[in-house]
Amino acid sequence: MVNQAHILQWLQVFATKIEQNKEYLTELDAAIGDADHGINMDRGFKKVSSQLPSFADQQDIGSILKTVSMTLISSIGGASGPLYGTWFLRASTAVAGKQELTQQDVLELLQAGLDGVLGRGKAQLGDKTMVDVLSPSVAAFRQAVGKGKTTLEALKTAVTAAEQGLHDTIPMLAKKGRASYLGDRSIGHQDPGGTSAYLMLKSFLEVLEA
Amino acid sequence: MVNQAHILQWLQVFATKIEQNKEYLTELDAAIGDADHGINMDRGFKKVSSQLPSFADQQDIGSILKTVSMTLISSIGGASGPLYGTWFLRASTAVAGKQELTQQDVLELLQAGLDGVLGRGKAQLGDKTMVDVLSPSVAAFRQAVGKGKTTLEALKTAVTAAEQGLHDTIPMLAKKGRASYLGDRSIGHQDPGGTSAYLMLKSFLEVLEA
Amino acid sequence: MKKLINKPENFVRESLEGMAAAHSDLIKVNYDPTFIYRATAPIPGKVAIISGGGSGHEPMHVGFVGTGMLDAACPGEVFTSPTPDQILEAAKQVDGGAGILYIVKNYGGDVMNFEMATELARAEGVRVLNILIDDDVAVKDSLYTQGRRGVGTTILAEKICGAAAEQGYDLTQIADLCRRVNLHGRSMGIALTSCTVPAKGSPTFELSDREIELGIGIHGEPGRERTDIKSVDEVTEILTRSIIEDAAYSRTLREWDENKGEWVDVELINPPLEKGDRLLAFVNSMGGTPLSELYLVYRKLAQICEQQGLQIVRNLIGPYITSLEMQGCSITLLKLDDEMIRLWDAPVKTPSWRWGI
Amino acid sequence: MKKLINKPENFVRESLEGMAAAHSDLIKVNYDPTFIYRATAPIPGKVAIISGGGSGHEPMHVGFVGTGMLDAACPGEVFTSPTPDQILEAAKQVDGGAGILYIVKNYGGDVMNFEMATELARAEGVRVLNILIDDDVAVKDSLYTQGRRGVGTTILAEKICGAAAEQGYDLTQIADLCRRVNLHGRSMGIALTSCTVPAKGSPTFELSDREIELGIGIHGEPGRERTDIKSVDEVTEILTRSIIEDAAYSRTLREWDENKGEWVDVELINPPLEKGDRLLAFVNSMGGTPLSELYLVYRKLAQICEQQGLQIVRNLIGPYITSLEMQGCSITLLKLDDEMIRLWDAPVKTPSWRWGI
Ligand SMILES: Nc1ncnc2c1ncn2[C@@H]1O[C@H](COP(=O)(O)OP(=O)(O)O)[C@@H](O)[C@H]1O
Ligand SMILES: Nc1ncnc2c1ncn2[C@@H]1O[C@H](COP(=O)(O)OP(=O)(O)O)[C@@H](O)[C@H]1O
Ligand SMILES: [Mg+2]
Ligand SMILES: [Mg+2]
Ligand SMILES: [Mg+2]
Ligand SMILES: [Mg+2]
Repeated sequence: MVNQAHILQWLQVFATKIEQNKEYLTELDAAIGDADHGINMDRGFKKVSSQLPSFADQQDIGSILKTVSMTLISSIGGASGPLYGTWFLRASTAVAGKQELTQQDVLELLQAGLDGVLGRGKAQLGDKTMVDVLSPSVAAFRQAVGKGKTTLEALKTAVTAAEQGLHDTIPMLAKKGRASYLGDRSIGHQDPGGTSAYLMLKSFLEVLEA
Repeated sequence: MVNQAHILQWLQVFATKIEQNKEYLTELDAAIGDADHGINMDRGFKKVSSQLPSFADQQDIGSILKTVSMTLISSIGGASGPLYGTWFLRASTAVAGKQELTQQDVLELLQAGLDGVLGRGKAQLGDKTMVDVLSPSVAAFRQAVGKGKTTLEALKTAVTAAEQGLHDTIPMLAKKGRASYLGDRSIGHQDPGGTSAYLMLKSFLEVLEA
Repeated sequence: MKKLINKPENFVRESLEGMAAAHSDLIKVNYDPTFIYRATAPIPGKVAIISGGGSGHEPMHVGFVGTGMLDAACPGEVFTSPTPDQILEAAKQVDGGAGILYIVKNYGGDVMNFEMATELARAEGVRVLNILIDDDVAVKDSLYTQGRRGVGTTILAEKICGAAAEQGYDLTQIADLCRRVNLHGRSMGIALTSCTVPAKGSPTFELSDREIELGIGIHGEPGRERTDIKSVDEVTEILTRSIIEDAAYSRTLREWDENKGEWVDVELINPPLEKGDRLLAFVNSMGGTPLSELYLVYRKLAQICEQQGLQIVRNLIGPYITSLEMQGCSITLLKLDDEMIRLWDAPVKTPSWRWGI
Repeated sequence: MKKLINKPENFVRESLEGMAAAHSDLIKVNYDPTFIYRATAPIPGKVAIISGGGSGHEPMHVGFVGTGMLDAACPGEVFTSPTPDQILEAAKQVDGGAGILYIVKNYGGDVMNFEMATELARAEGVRVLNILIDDDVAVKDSLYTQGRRGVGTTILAEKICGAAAEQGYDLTQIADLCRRVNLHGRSMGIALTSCTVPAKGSPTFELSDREIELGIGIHGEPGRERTDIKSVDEVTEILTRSIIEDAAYSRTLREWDENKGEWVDVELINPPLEKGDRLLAFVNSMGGTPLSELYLVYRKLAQICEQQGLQIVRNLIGPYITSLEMQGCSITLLKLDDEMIRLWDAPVKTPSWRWGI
């Protein structure tokens, strides 16, 4: 079972990874965007990180994720602000009121987050966005669950699928996001938002593995 | 005796030297000024050069120099435009109506030119300007004439004095012209306007030597 | 990185503090969340116009708040869209009861944040409409993609709609007018150099001394194509022809439908330019290009328009939509009608745009 | 060299052709010799104001020809003073019979060319006076040297004297006013980068990524001192303190004496700034510095002035006196009196400066 402590650790680990990869994410965005993705994400997750202590007494995971969502929406800006904000908002709704998450809850959380991003950003698979990371990972998680794997095992396959999905963004021609303005020149570069999405799932896995 | 042909050749040689040294003069001006002295002089003397054929029938050296003066005044601009313009204007007055110049005429021409520059620019010896080239050269010419030297010999000593004067501008702290705004930083650089003035005298010598 | 700044993270805020100090007669600045608004807002009965986007494009938008133009501007971090809560607070601050128009550049980030802000404002009972500007002809295909970016036409729409609001147009009329301006504006830009986002500290891209970027946006991002340096006449020819020869452009954009109470996809078509059209010609500096060079661009642009039978009846030349210190320029041609001309000529008084008063 | 130009030798001319195409309602351009003049000149009975200097400082001066400012501007080649014949022809073109004021920046080249132009005009019976602007406090000593350069105060004098001429002041009154503006204006500037003169094709000087030039002029020349890069607050502090703490400045300047009919040396003294003084604060971009950074400068400047008991009652912020694409800024503080404020606020309509009409 995933409990409140896991969630808080996950947010902390993700925030740390973003900080560590701030320049890397920004460089990826410089190549096919406007050189701010790492800066944007770091601004948002520094805020989240500073809020974590205030969640100590808050047992409702849904409420925690909802607060995180609001923080992200009001501090990241750009494309990733509404997208991550919506991911967390929809994820929070999926697990509203829960203090522990079953495997099924985690699946629903991931699916709801993805659906939120799809609804807000209207990107499709193959458009070279974070959807190309989020979407295959949810599918992998669902499949693993169907095969009777544990949550940890399912998350492992999800992260593997995310990594593959991220790698697959490299040869893609961007159709959404700033990279789309580059036309053919977007080919050959890894999507920055996909990279941060991969880090988000990877952080979750690391916490469950610990 | 210096005749009309000498004068036309001198103007042509000087114009050519300016063209060849355009970048050099501009680089000197970049160091302690605004990077245009070669460009300015070349603009003016290209015009003079193109006028030379029209002087073919004009025997009056004073008239030729006056036309050159007007051309320079209306095409060089900057500090060197009025200064060279005035040099030629006053030189032309000194030899007004003459078809040939005696040694004394040449002395008066050089002195009048210098006086014109002094009157227009108000620089003193040691201010790091063309005056530091023109002034010692006129003095040397006058001294040589006093010693009974030929015009060619006198001009040789004048050019040697000009070269020395030019060299002496290097350690000077500029007090006139743009270089003066640099304060101490003007020290250690050769004056661009002094350099073109040296080329002017050198051209005259080369023509008489030929 | 050499810039006239203190800490990069304070750049946007301190710049706004400077504006507040300089223009207290015209504007006020709110810091948390950040927005700039007219000193006299709200103006009862007047439609309010709000725009916003990343910072780094000054004077757009913050320099255009004042009489005859914007009621509020929401600056994000450098090249980063503002957030919905910023926009919502600005809307509440300037709402004079006649509704609010958001003028939004068609970038994913801006669109999503302003959509959320529209939903939030509507939920609080503030009547908001949302018009997108997408005028950048460098972006060719619109199907299945983000579509064209919003560039030069944005501030022309802000000026024209701002004047309309001042003259008492109602919200629907102004939204219609804004959409019409967008349908008749086309732009394209080039860069000679990149720019440096303060928080990043190094140039977004590197160009050699012989290269330029064609078809850039306004966020310091590289363009559609990298090519050899060309003369200003050649550059202007490329930009102008791309605009003039742009065919009818069709796409769907999302607008809020007040009757249905939801977002709807609206199909919109830019008609191509035609001989005899009256134009507003806007030559914009990306920030670091001298005014003298903009006039070289204008010179060639005017020649081409004349050859093509297009009549320039108004012009605007200068740094209005910049990408920090980037060198380069953009051209916008807007087909005018009598109403637009009248509104263009109307008085305006903002920190960075003033005439007539 | 990357610039939006054609052949370097055509740069100035083609830029003026662009201006002529863009602003035919306001100005006309004469090409040989080169000058720009008001479309409505000469205006009978009005004193005409003429300024000029090297090109590369746009919008100064060519962008300031029009109602309420200059009657003509004489642009030289890039960073090179115009020639006497240019100035003379401009004078004859705009002479409305009430005399002409030349506003001249105190550089050797400008001074000599305008002096010759004064002599020529007077010889042709045109009544001309000649006032020098020398406001650059970076130049310390005046004895036996060229003295201070004319920088930011120049365009403030052009605006104020232009308004006075419009309101019917006579030539002596305007010359006195111009001298008074000069005596109350002080400026200083810094550069982060050099600039490239088109005809030269490479930067005038090289600065490393950690260096700035303090106390520059406006011709792309290096400054008084090279120093490490500093924060904008530190830079602003240096510039502002140099201006505020500048003691009474005394020097002689040459003016034409109408009674004597010759040049005379006039001894002039700038009084130091005092607590309670009302100021016009002008933050100028050298061309390549973004507006957002100018507001950071203004922010700190306003703080220092407030601490010092100096009251900023008017301001001007933007690229007005540039050195091509140079990055950097200058600050000018002008002590105002009621008359200057009234004239400053008066309407102006030129290609690059417009308000009130
Ligand atoms: N419509 C969209 N749907 C899904 N993801 C998107 C969309 N648009 C952009 N993104 C993601 O956002 C990332 C860029 O985020 P960021 O750089 O922070 O914002 P911006 O593009 O506004 O500067 C892209 O790499 C991409 O993964
Ligand atoms: N007052 C002066 N008297 C004599 N020579 C001067 C004076 N001012 C400048 N010069 C000369 O002019 C030269 C610079 O000429 P140039 O670069 O063409 O003009 P500018 O300084 O206007 O750019 C200097 O190197 C100096 O020799
Ligand atoms: Mg980005
Ligand atoms: Mg020079
Ligand atoms: Mg961004
Ligand atoms: Mg010069």
